[in-house]
Amino acid sequence: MNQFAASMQEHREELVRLDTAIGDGDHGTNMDRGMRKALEQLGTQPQADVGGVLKTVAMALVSSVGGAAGPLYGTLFLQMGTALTGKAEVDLEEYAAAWRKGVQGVEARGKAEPGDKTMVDALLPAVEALEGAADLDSALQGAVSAAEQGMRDTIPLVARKGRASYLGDRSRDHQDPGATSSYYLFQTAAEALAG
Amino acid sequence: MNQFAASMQEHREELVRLDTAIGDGDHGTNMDRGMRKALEQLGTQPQADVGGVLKTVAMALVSSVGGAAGPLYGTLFLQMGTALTGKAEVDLEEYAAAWRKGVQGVEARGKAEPGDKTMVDALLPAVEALEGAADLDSALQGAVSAAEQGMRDTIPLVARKGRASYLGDRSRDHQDPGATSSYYLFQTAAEALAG
Amino acid sequence: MKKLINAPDDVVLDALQGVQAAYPDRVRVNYEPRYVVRADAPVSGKVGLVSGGGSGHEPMHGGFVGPGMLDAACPGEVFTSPTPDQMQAATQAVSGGAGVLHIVKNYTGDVMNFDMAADLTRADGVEVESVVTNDDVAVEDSLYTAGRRGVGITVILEKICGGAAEDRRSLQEVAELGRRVNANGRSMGMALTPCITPGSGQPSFELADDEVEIGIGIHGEPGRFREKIGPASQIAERLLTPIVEDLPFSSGDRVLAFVNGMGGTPEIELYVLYNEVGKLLHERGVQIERNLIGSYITSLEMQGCSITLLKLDEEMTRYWDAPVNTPGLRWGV
Amino acid sequence: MKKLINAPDDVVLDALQGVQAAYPDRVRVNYEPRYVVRADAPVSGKVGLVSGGGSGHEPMHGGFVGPGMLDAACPGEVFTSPTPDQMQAATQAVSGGAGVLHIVKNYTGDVMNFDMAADLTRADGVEVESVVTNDDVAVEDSLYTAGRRGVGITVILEKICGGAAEDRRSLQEVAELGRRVNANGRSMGMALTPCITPGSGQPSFELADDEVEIGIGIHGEPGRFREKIGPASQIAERLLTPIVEDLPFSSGDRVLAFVNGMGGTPEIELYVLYNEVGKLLHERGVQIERNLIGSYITSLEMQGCSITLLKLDEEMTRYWDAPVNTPGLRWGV
Ligand SMILES: Nc1ncnc2c1ncn2[C@@H]1O[C@H](COP(=O)(O)OP(=O)(O)O)[C@@H](O)[C@H]1O
Ligand SMILES: Nc1ncnc2c1ncn2[C@@H]1O[C@H](COP(=O)(O)OP(=O)(O)O)[C@@H](O)[C@H]1O
Ligand SMILES: [Mg+2]
Ligand SMILES: [Mg+2]
Ligand SMILES: [Mg+2]
Ligand SMILES: [Mg+2]
Repeated sequence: MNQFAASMQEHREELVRLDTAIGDGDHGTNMDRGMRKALEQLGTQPQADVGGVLKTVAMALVSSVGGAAGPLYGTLFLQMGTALTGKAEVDLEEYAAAWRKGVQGVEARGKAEPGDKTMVDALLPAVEALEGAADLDSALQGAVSAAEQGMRDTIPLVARKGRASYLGDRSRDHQDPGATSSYYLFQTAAEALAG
Repeated sequence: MNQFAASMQEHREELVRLDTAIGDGDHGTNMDRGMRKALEQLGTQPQADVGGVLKTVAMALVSSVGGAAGPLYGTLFLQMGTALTGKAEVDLEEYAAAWRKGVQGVEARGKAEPGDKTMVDALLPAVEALEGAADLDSALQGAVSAAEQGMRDTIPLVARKGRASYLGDRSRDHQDPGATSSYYLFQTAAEALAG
Repeated sequence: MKKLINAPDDVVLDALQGVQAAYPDRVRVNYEPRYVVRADAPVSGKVGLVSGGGSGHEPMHGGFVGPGMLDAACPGEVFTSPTPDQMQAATQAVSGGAGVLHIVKNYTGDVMNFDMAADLTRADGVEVESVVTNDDVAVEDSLYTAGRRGVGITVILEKICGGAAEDRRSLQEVAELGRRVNANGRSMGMALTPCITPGSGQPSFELADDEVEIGIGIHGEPGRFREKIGPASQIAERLLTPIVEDLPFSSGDRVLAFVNGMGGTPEIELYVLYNEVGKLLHERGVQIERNLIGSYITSLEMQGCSITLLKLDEEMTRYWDAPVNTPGLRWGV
Repeated sequence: MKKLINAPDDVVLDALQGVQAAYPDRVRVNYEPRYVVRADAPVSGKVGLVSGGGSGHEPMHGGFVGPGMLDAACPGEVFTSPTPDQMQAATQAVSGGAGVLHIVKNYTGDVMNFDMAADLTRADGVEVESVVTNDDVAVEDSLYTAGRRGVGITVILEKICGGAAEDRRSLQEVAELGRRVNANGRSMGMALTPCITPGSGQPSFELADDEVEIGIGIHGEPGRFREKIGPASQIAERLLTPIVEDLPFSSGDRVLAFVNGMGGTPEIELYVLYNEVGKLLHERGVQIERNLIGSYITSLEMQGCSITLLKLDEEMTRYWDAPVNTPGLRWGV
């Protein structure tokens, strides 16, 4: 979580720039504010329970990010946290299953389908990569690559969900900010968990 | 009058620029609008009576220029017109006396003294030149030169009357727009009356 | 970026403190979580009206809290939807036993956050209904997308539903009236200049010195197309034609015409535009029965305007005329 | 220059037509010469209130015509004083037998034109008094200059004198009250950006991206000095200190605090500023008894603000609170 927070701070301007092009320019600020709040909340809690940590992060995001990203990332972490309640250690299978739950939550909340030019376009392929992997290291690496590919694949798409959809055809040729923050999420997760 | 109107149209942008620097940027627009209105009014009237023409111009200016310049130029032409009522031809002495009346009207209306950085700084020296001249041609030329000098001499002054006075010291190093339009008035008068 | 602020992160809090300082006997500001509420809330037996959305659109929504309009407003960060905990707390603060109506503009974030709040509040035992506004004809209407944005009609709807709630109409009735207002309202906006959010410090889009952006949203979202600037008559036509044809508004209709400034637009220009709108509607036989002219749903310092038309019926007109006493709209009291 | 207008020369006329179209039962617009007048003028037995000035400051003055405030307003071209024939005609239109008060902002042009109008009107047998406002502390006060400009206090004065006139106070009393309001009011303004008049098409001054201009007038006149932009707290201090020290306002005084936007200022920034003003006055023991926050005396699309303080007495407060029903200010009715 520390790494993801640091990553959101580092990429704040980039996400703002992406969101300015096809949205309202707040995605970086929102995520940075939310992750700082999450760290604050975590600071005051014991961190033995992975599920508990994720749920704390979820609630912090829901109550501080706002916009579309708040409920979506909030749901992602909440569902993952529920799947991992009480666990101190997590194996690959549990890890992949938790991500699947989380992404299903995002899909249910936002009703976006693959190809709608949203964070789902980075999240889904990454989860599939986790599920298909043989060991943790290749899973983590595969997920990062898949998320990155999914993120890049949003560029030619015309948005059908979220604020970018108002632009119609003019949303083409821009990378989706939410897919980009999701890529950073997998990237930092891989760095944090890699042996 | 045709020439003065043409001159105001020609120098409209310049007067606007001068007024933007130390005022509110409307002097050129105001004078141009007023003189167009004056020509319109004159068009419908017989022009045998010099005084009548001047009074018509005065009323047109008063009711269409607004700002400081409207009442001031209105008063100038009204006083000159009153002095020349009924005249079809005007000799040098009458001409100079009419200008003196006109400028006295401006002084009474605006309470500006020489050196206050106003149109008075161009008008007064020009009237004095008219009064001191031996013949019409040298009078006209002398008045133009004196008005020009007076206009230039406003540059280093700190304004004490009109909108430029709000600037205090920052009004220094700018030429007064009203003195500039007064100079153009003498210039066109000289061109129109010169043998 | 030049703004009259202390720091980008403090804008919303500082402004809320200003609101509290300005109207201590009319509204109460709650800071944790953030909402602005009528000083006399909850009003017993009255349907509570709660709205909210990103900040930067003032006076909407905080400026519309008061008798005859909203009971509470939840301000998010600039251009960012507020969060469910704000809405939940505001809903509870205005719940006077007759249920609470959420007035939500159709943006993914706003809808999702209000949905979560409604779930939470229902779990607390408060009856909650939602009306979602989606009047922006600049956006294509489709089942497969996020649909149309909620813009100008939101202000009108808040006033009309506020009148109905004050008249002690039931939650179902107020919600239905709100849906009817939304269904009969259409809007479109344009910009002469972009705006700059304090958080990003960057213009929301770039426009040449002689270009305008047609079909913009209220969050600095770029529009549908841009073109060389024309006279006000042409701009009025660009916005009105899609509005009129979409509902459609037709000869004999009586409408409320709302000419709105985007925040940085001089009032004199709004009247120039209103004059053109009046001429165009007259040509079509549409009669302006009520009007609202001013900057009521804004995008920070953006220069530009939006036009909203609402096809009026007798009930809407009556509640539009009813007394309202808020910092942003005030009459009849 | 990008504006919602048809042509620079048509702005004022088009806007007046818009005003007439917007409020047909509240005001009447006379086009030759130009003035906006209460639909029910002249009100018999009431002192008539006439103001006027250049256009581009809306809602002042045309937006303040109505019961409880002005009887008529004379709009000049943008930033240019109107002409005596307008004022004379407006004065006659509102003359209800109790005399007419001219409310004049202290600019050479306005003063001279109103003087000429007063002479003409007196010759017609109507009793006329004038109040000249000069509340701008950014300008040095001196017998040898044009003196201080009239700015924000003009709005407050029009409201308070409007209340007194509605209360059938005599011409002398209303004029005296007006002079007392002016004598107890002080203002100062600043700009983040210049404005562009339609006629000139050029910015009124140039400012760097990080500079503000302190002490500006309402006609795009440059200010007294410029400096790097600071936080809102500093800007509030820059404007308030000269205001407070000039009257001076001192501990225990009760004031009306008016935070005004220059036309292009987002409302959220005005509340941030109001918050700072409140803190600074609190420190000095000055109590804000009434307030007005919004863009009421503007300079086209200029971004920036002005602050006006009025030391209140009981009579002023009473007439401030009295009902007013104009497009720009409305309460109590
Ligand atoms: N319906 C949705 N489902 C999934 N993701 C979405 C949806 N709508 C928007 N998003 C994601 O949210 C991102 C924008 O987040 P953010 O800028 O924080 O919110 P907002 O659009 O409210 O300003 C988009 O880039 C997109 O990836
Ligand atoms: N009191 C005064 N006496 C004489 N001339 C004056 C006075 N005040 C202003 N002026 C002249 O008027 C000019 C400005 O005219 P104009 O721009 O049309 O009016 P305004 O200042 O009302 O915008 C100044 O440049 C100055 O020469
Ligand atoms: Mg966004
Ligand atoms: Mg001028
Ligand atoms: Mg947002
Ligand atoms: Mg002027």
